[in-house]
Amino acid sequence: MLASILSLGGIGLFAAVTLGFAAKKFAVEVDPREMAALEVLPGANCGACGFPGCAGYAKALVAGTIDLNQCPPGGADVVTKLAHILGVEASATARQIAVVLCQGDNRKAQLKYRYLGLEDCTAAQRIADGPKTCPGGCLGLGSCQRICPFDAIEMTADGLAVISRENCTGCRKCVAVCPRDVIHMTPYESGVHVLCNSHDKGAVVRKYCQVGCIGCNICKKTVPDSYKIENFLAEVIYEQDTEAGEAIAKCPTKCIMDFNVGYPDGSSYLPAVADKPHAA
Amino acid sequence: MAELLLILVSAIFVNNFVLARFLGICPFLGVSKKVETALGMGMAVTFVMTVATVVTWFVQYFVLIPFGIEYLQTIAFILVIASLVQLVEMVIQKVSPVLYQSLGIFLPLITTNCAVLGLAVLNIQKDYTFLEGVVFAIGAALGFTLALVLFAGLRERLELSAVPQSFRGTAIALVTAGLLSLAFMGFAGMVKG
Amino acid sequence: MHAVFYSLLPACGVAVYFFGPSALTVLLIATLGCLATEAVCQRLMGQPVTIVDGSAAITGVLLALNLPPTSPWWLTLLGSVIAIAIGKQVYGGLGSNPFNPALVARVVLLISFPVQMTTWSVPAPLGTGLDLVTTATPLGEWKNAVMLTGKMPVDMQGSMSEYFFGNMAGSIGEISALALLLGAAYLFYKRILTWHIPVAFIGTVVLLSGLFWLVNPGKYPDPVFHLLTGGLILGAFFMATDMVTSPVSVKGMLLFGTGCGLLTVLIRLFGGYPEGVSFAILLMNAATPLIDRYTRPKTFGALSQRGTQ
Amino acid sequence: MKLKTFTGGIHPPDNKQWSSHKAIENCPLPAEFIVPLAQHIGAPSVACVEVGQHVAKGQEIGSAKGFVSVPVHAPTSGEIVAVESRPHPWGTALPAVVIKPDGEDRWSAELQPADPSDLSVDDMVEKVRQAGVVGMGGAAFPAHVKMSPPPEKKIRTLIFNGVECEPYLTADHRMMLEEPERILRGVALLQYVFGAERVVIGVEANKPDVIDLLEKECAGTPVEIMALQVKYPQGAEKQLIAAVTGGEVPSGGLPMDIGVAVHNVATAAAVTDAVIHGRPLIERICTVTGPAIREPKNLRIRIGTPLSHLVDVCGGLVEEPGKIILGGPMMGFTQLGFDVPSTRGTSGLLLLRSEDVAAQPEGPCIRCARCVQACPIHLLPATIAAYARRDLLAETEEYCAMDCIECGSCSYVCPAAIPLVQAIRYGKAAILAKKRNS
Repeated sequence: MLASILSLGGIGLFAAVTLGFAAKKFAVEVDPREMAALEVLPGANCGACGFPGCAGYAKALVAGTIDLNQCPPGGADVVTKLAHILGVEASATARQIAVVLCQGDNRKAQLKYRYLGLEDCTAAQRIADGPKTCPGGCLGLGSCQRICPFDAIEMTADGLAVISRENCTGCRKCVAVCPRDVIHMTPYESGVHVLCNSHDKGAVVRKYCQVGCIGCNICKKTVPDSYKIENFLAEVIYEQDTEAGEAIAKCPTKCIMDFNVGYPDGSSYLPAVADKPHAA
Repeated sequence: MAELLLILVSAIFVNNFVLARFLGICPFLGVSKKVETALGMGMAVTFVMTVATVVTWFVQYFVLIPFGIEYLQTIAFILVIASLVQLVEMVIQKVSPVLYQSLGIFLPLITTNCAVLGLAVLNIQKDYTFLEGVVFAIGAALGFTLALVLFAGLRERLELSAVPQSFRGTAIALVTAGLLSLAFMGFAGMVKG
Repeated sequence: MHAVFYSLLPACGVAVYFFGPSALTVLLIATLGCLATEAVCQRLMGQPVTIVDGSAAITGVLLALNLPPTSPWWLTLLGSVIAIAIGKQVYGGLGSNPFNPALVARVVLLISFPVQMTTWSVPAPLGTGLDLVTTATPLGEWKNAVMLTGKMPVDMQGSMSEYFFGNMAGSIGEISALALLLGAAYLFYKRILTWHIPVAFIGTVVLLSGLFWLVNPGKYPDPVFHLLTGGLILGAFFMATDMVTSPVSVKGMLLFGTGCGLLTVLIRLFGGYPEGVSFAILLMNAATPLIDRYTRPKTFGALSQRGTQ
Repeated sequence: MKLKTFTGGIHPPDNKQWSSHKAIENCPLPAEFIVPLAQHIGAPSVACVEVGQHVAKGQEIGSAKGFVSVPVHAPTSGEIVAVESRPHPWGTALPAVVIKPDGEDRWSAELQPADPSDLSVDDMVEKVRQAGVVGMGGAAFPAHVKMSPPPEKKIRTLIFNGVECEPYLTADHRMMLEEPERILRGVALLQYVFGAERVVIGVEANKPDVIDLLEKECAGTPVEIMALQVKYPQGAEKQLIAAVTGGEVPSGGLPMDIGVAVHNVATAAAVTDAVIHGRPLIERICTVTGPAIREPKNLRIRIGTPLSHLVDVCGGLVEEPGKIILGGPMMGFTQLGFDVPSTRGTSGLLLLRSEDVAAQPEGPCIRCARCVQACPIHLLPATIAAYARRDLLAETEEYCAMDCIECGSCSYVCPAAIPLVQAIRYGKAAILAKKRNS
């Protein structure tokens, strides 16, 4: 009995001594807070915070060179946890989600040429600015759908990208990959959007798209403080968009849509049943 | 000498630790995403196995048997292996942080890796002399590394194939591992294992 | 793809000639089984059904050529399901599978049903009305003799010429070297096959078995025996050269062939199974990704051989 | 006698029979010239004329910006109608100068010929730069930049590219046949500029008439005429150097790193006009060919002639073209329509019928390795394309995607019709973009 205790104790002691010595020799100091922060972060390594993955963001957080709300997928609860770990006061940010500002799928919008090649928007864009006549329209080749880490984007049968408001975490990867910058970040609460991204004059837009914004100002006249027109393209002012819905019926090309009522046709997403409260 | 060579070859091919004896499957599946990581893991396991065999052999024949406490074999072996893994972990973290990051949790997990403990126990059961034990350990480790690297090569190739959605990731890895061990069955019976 | 199909027909013809209707049934069940499985799998996965490209049919014929002539219908059917479902479709269809589907099925069947897979029969040419008598293949005979007596069997069954034309026991496709070579010549002519893999494969087998033969002629058979018996020619020209599962660069193909040859001889002479070709090719299929990685051709103007990082 | 060549490459049908026997014809002036300001590799030139201004033939209408840039000249005398963005062969609308010819076609007075013997090397390089001479093989790289290598990079071998390996095109072939002396004087001038010991003119063996003529013309001079095996892409710079000298341009390096310089034969002719006659580069030979054009021709066109005019000059269309290509079918630029002007790099206008471009649906890659054998740079096109399409940029670069010369051999031989070149180009662009951002 004594022999077993002594022998195991001896091996243990010997091991402890060598490890103690080795620990000093190979010491690499790692801030425990960095590990804790890394645990809390979603780990999607999406790069929305501007760092190559969550580890980079955790390191910067501990070094204090970046504030806490730079991780959109994490959302508010990650911010509060990080604040707790780092012992810093947290400023929560409003949730942002991505929206494809276009309805011009291959049936509604005109194609400049028959594109044969890679199923990829960036690749198609390199050939004479993409197969779609409209300079800002969604090419519908699915680059955003493939890159979305949260499976929040679908392609309709006629080649239009649609983003689900519920699944989108706002990590901005689709915004970065879209060669036509047709995906914009918008506040989660506002469901009404002008679905067009073309600054051409009305007459030109009518020629290549049935649902494009022709810059006719009717929406601005109907709800003056919810819309603004910048060289022939209407845009919702998201801070005061409570009555923006009134202009939907008046828009001659049915270009404005409320995502709380329905998604563009051909999409399989359904609007959330409960009506989301609008921003105060 | 021929005897040692036979042990080596049988440990690498015929009774491969992973593909024939099915020991050490969790790192086999966990660390085989990239060939570099697999090689790193292979080296780490080779070091731990070889040194562990040496130490456990001494512990068995100079501590456990003289004091008649063979029943403590498992605890003692685990203690030795654990401290060795701790040492390897420190060295790798210092020498190559990238490898340390990519191995992640699987580096400390070598402690509970059944291949390592299995090797130490098998050494004793087969009554190998000290030299045979070490050769067997090197063979086992090389066999483990061979299987791991082959499997990592296959999985890197699967990155490029159009694996259906429901099979992506571990599912296709398990199917491929099955077929790989099927291929290794060819070596069965080649040497009296 | 269709050219490969036609190049297999001579071998099938010889098989039906020697083994009669039972060989024909195995061929039909295997081919139709593979086509049906592929159609079902693709339909289930919602992909377009592409059995017209003939790749499943080729796998079916190759599988049949690997089976004994008297193999029961359920064994063949099971083999074709395994070949297509597990060997190919689970990886995503044509071009994605790392292992040769026909060989996967053969090895699975060999290990799961050793009895049915090793009941060979004496060839009974059509018209002689002999029913099929079970016997051992030349390789099997040699292995048993070595196991028992440690020496070559005294009365080896049949002479080299008979092996060449196909009058010997073996799986449907293995028996006639002539028919297989005819098919292979057609593929070389159509430039579908490159010589690298077959030459390296057969060359290594002949060299290595020749070495062993010189060292101990009493125990080890001569290289020509190795060449004509077992699945070497079928394996070297039709199985190992399956493009999807073999390396892309010339150096890679030569290494692949040599590896297959080495393993075939090792398994045949020292392994537990009499026939090593299937296992050798599967093992080299497993090594193909690594071979591809380390035998990249040197890039034009590259300073160092950047391929071997 | 086994002809020299490079490793890899493919043998597409050369389809030169449409126009190889047709003598060069001068193309009549179009109603309106559209001269793009961006016609070459390097910074585009800047317009130095206003609307309404009257210009003479050869007068500078766009001045160069920076060292790697060349001026643009008026193709004829006439009035500037507009300076605005117009459709451009590169696919997008780019700034261009629109000139309405006045029919006099009067040369500008300032241009004076010079005697090469009393010109220094630097004078010659400057005259070439002012004349706007660029590589006529299609790359359109400013010639004066190539003519002024850094002093430590001594050019020992000077190669002239008369290979014209691109199918359908016969512009260089006809020029070598009908105007050899213009080329050979350019060759002599360039040899003087580089001080090269060895001068070689490479011509593919499918132009025996040219080889005989040049051998007769160059008998007794140090110029070597080398017949090369007929193989695509023999005309690619690196491949031509490998075929002629056996040396390999280091990956990521330039021909001058191994003491070699390569110029197109048409560039040599343009150097003669610039140095001896003092005339800028305002015209070139262009092959209008293909099954969809009524009378294929080799035309001497003025830079800036709209394609619609070229089609009219060649008797119009047999049928609505399935594809309009500027250059050859392998490396040419597909165009959206005929309202696009020709530029200095336009070596041909190829009009294919719809059935010529029947698109085969893309099948899976079965690793048949035909693209590996075809690639002149010894890459693994299928592997690079597979990595590039999945945005695995580290591996794409590791497999040397940046060394790809985009010659199209792999896409041509791929039995599964996989757009390999487009995938690799996509990968290269993604790698460059990532480098720029980080």
